[in-house]
Amino acid sequence: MSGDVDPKPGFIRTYVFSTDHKMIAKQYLFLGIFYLLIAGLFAVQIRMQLAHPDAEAPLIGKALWPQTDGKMPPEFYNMLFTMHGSLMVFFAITPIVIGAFGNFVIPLQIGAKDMAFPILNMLSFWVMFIGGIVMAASFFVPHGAATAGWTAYASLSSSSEVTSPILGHGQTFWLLGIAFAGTSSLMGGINYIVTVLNFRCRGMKLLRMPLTTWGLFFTAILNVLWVPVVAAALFMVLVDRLFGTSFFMAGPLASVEGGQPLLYQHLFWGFGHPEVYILILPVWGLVGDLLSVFSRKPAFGYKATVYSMATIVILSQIVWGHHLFTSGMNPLLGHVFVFLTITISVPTSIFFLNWLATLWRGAIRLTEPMLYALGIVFVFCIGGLTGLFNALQALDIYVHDTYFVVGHFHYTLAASVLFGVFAGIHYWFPKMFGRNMNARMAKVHFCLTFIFLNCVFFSMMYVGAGGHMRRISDPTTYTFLKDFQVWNRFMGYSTLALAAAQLLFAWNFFHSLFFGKKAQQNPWQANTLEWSAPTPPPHGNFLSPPKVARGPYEFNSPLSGDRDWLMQDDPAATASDS
Amino acid sequence: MEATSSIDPELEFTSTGVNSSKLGMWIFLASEVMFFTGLIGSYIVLRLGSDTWPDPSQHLATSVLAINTFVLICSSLSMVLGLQAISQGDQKKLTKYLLITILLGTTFLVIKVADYVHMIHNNFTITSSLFGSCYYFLTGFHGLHVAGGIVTLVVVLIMAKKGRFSKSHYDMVECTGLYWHFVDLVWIILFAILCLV
Amino acid sequence: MSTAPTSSSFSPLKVFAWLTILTVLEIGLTYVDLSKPTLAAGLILSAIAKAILVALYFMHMKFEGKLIWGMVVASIFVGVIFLVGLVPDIVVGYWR
Amino acid sequence: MPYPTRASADAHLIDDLFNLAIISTSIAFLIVLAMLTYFVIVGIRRSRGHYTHGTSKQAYIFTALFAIVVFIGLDVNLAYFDQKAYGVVFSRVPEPKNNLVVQVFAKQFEWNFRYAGTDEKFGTDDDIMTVNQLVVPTKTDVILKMQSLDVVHCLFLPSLRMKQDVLPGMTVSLIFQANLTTKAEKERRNDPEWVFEIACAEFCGLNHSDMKGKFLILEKDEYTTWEEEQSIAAADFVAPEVWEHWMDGNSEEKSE
Repeated sequence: MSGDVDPKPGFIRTYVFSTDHKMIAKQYLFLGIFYLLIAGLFAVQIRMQLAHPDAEAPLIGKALWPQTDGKMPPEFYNMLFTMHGSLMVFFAITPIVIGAFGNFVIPLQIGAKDMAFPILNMLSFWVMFIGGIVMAASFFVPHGAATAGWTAYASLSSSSEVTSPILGHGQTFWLLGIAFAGTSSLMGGINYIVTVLNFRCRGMKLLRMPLTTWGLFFTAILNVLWVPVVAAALFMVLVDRLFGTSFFMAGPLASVEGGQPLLYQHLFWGFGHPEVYILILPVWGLVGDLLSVFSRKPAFGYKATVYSMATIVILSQIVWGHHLFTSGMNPLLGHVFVFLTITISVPTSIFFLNWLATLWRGAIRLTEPMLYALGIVFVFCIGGLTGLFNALQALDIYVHDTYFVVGHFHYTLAASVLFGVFAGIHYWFPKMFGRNMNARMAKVHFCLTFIFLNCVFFSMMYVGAGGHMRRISDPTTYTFLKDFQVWNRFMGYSTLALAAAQLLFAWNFFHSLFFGKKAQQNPWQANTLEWSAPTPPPHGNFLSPPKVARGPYEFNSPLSGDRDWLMQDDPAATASDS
Repeated sequence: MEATSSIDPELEFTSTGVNSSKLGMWIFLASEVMFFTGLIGSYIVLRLGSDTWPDPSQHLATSVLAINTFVLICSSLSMVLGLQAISQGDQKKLTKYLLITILLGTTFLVIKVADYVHMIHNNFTITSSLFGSCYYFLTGFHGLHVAGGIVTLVVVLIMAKKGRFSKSHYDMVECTGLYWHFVDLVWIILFAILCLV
Repeated sequence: MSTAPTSSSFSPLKVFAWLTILTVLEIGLTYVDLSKPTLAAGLILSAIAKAILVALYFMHMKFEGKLIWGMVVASIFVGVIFLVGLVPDIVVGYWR
Repeated sequence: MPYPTRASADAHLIDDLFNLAIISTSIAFLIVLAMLTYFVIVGIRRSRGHYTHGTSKQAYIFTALFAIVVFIGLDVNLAYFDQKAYGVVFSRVPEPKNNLVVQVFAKQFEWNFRYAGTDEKFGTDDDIMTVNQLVVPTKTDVILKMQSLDVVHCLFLPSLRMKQDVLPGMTVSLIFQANLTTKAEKERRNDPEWVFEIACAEFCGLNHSDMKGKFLILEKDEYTTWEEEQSIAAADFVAPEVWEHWMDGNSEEKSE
């Protein structure tokens, strides 16, 4: 069933239109890193604008904006935070965490030769690539890229003659770009679910799969279910913009009465909340995996973690209302969503319990992936707990649309998932590219990123508690925000330092691609199947189809003799235990 | 998750026994269910929420739409007969039924486009009212899905002509059939909720 | 390796006949001057009946294993729950 | 914590809730941090990990207990105080005699306010219209009836810890009672330019960050004098065409 392999595939078939899941993973990785770089630069510009709102931008200011003699005009700032959010969520994190890790890891960890539908897999990358091109093109369209926020709320995004004149074609390009990214996620989701369900090798029962594969499997389910809903909402906005229909147009602006902007907010956040769990689920799986590998100890409560992930997949689809507490939603509905949202902290606390219990009495090896994994546990604890503030109706009405919310989701998204990206890249780099990354440089990069990350995002929450609104380009004009300007400047310089620290990772990554030390087959001495495949794995992944005899985390098991790890498909030990 | 199947027992635990392409198509149909939940759901909710909703029979030619529904149900029938034919290995009958399905599908589209032109002619357009927006948007998207189905059916017809399908290997026909029946099912719901009530 | 549906003995023509009858019934219903809600209820009922007919027989749902059933029922359930969540705000509308 | 000054009697409930949430989550965070660092420090020296799957009975009991304690201690506790605070701050019932209705029109990049003036009726020519300035008396229930002309805005009153999205096509209302006058705050801070402020919290387009306004809180008698002065001046003042879009809508009866 896997792709037919002609004897000597040429350059095009191996590198460009390859149907090999490992090559597609690398393509997703490089696309994701490219957009991570761009959206990261936008973040630096945003923070520097907030640090010095009325200062002239150094060097390029005069050239870019002669009419405001170097000062950043508001529409550029609006474009910055819109594209920072949209590119990060749909074109940086999704390709790396779900595209690259998912494509590379799922077939290898379940012992399959390739994905269920290789051609669909290749198409899913190229549809994401086209989406990326459309988003990049939207910068060069007259009036520039979209400026309605990554949430593109209804009446602002859906009416083209609204008085802020800058809503030119950029918003339409944005809608098309996101539609492409959504289709790509949908195609990828179908592929992942069928591969996990039908292509596991002999003996690989569902409850013997590593936690990373579980995370990616649940992500695929949420993707398949909820991406079409936001596609429907975005098509309605597109039709409102282009053909003048009135789904979300109300009040004086609507030519025909009947539309409701609140419907867009419900449709968007109906997808929005599962989307943020789509991005974090693979990282949860990765953390469970890494903590067990580098504590040389089986993952504590494997089944409890899997069932908690399943509970969160179900719960995440019924709590979208906590994004709408201030939006004119029925307050009774608000009470219901408060109680539904706080139940999510039960499965999350079980994650933390299992992570800490895995570390308990373990032989900790502080390798780079382990450092990042511990970093994730730290930042996600802050991120998860501050989520509680936003779940409370009365408190959320105060902190909604302030930097407190921005700080919260940057802790869960920009910190935890970013560390997940670094952990995944460091952990699978030897297997993906056959070379090792420089360990010392990675540890320095971890420490710097960890420090500056916390500087920026914690002060975001501090400033947000003081009522500092988000998405405003010039906070100094508000008297009640005047004394937060010193914090904004502090955040500006910490972001500069954070960006500088990423050069270390970029250098480490691209240098080791060609000049890293040759990697052995199992550098981290882990048990999962991808480490029993040769490095770098050939087209069919495994020389002979593996036969799994035990769970993925049999470290220090009595059967493994003097070595403290026992490969999943190691026939040596007779007793096929759990 | 255990499905009784004829796969060798060792793989018993590690595959659901359901044919992969059929499983993939059903997952795609689950996402289509969510897509049409988004669309038709919004229509239902908007309609119940707005107090001035025109009576559809004023604007729509219900008889033409009824014929259209009948055409689509016939195409579903011919698809099923084609599928039963190939499951007994009869390739010639499969190509015949596939041809009928494609012809019926195109007549459905032709009737729909003619209906659109007629209605726009007596100015019931997409911007004339929220009902107009919903009607054209929903039936338009459904029409796109039917067009996509016809393109796939043509591909399947070409493969059937080349004899690529046999008694034991006809996944592609089965999946296209599933998709076609789903599109027919959506039209059945749309016809009742959008056009008649 | 397609698993032929084991007992797929249903006659497509019978199902087709039922579908046509129900469609004709629906159209007939519109000519009877019922109040709007009862007309809507009748139409929705017949639409659901037809949909179940198509799904069970034409799409072989009747002969599928638990996995496919579970998926379809789950996605319909998720969709319905989401729409029910919309009702208090868009249909009833607290402020409107 | 850097909360803005409180201008209403029950805004402190929100701040107390914020502090309670900070304390309880910090405790939880410190416990996790302590366990994390302890296990890592002790774990580095160990050479062989302990072989346990955590599937023993005590493990499951401990997990269930841990989850219940976290849920009760953290969530139910916070949700209880939250719903209590919501019941007081955001579901205030205006007393019939002692209330003031102010109509608010959010337009792209400015707030328009309309007061009924001395004759307590809107639409008469003694109505007062101000732009980007909300003037309210203290110790009276103020009902803001808000609509938007174009896109979704959000009236943010940081000093009252209140925020309400203003949507086109419907009239949302916000009910509060201020108890601290701007003059008293000025003296306390002895900074003459100090003023309470209004902001737009929902991104609404190009000049979203300039869509701010002043929130002037006067004593009751000062307010009545201000009202009379303005009403006389309003006679020859032409109402901006914005207000012709104001739809009275059926929301009048609903929230009375």
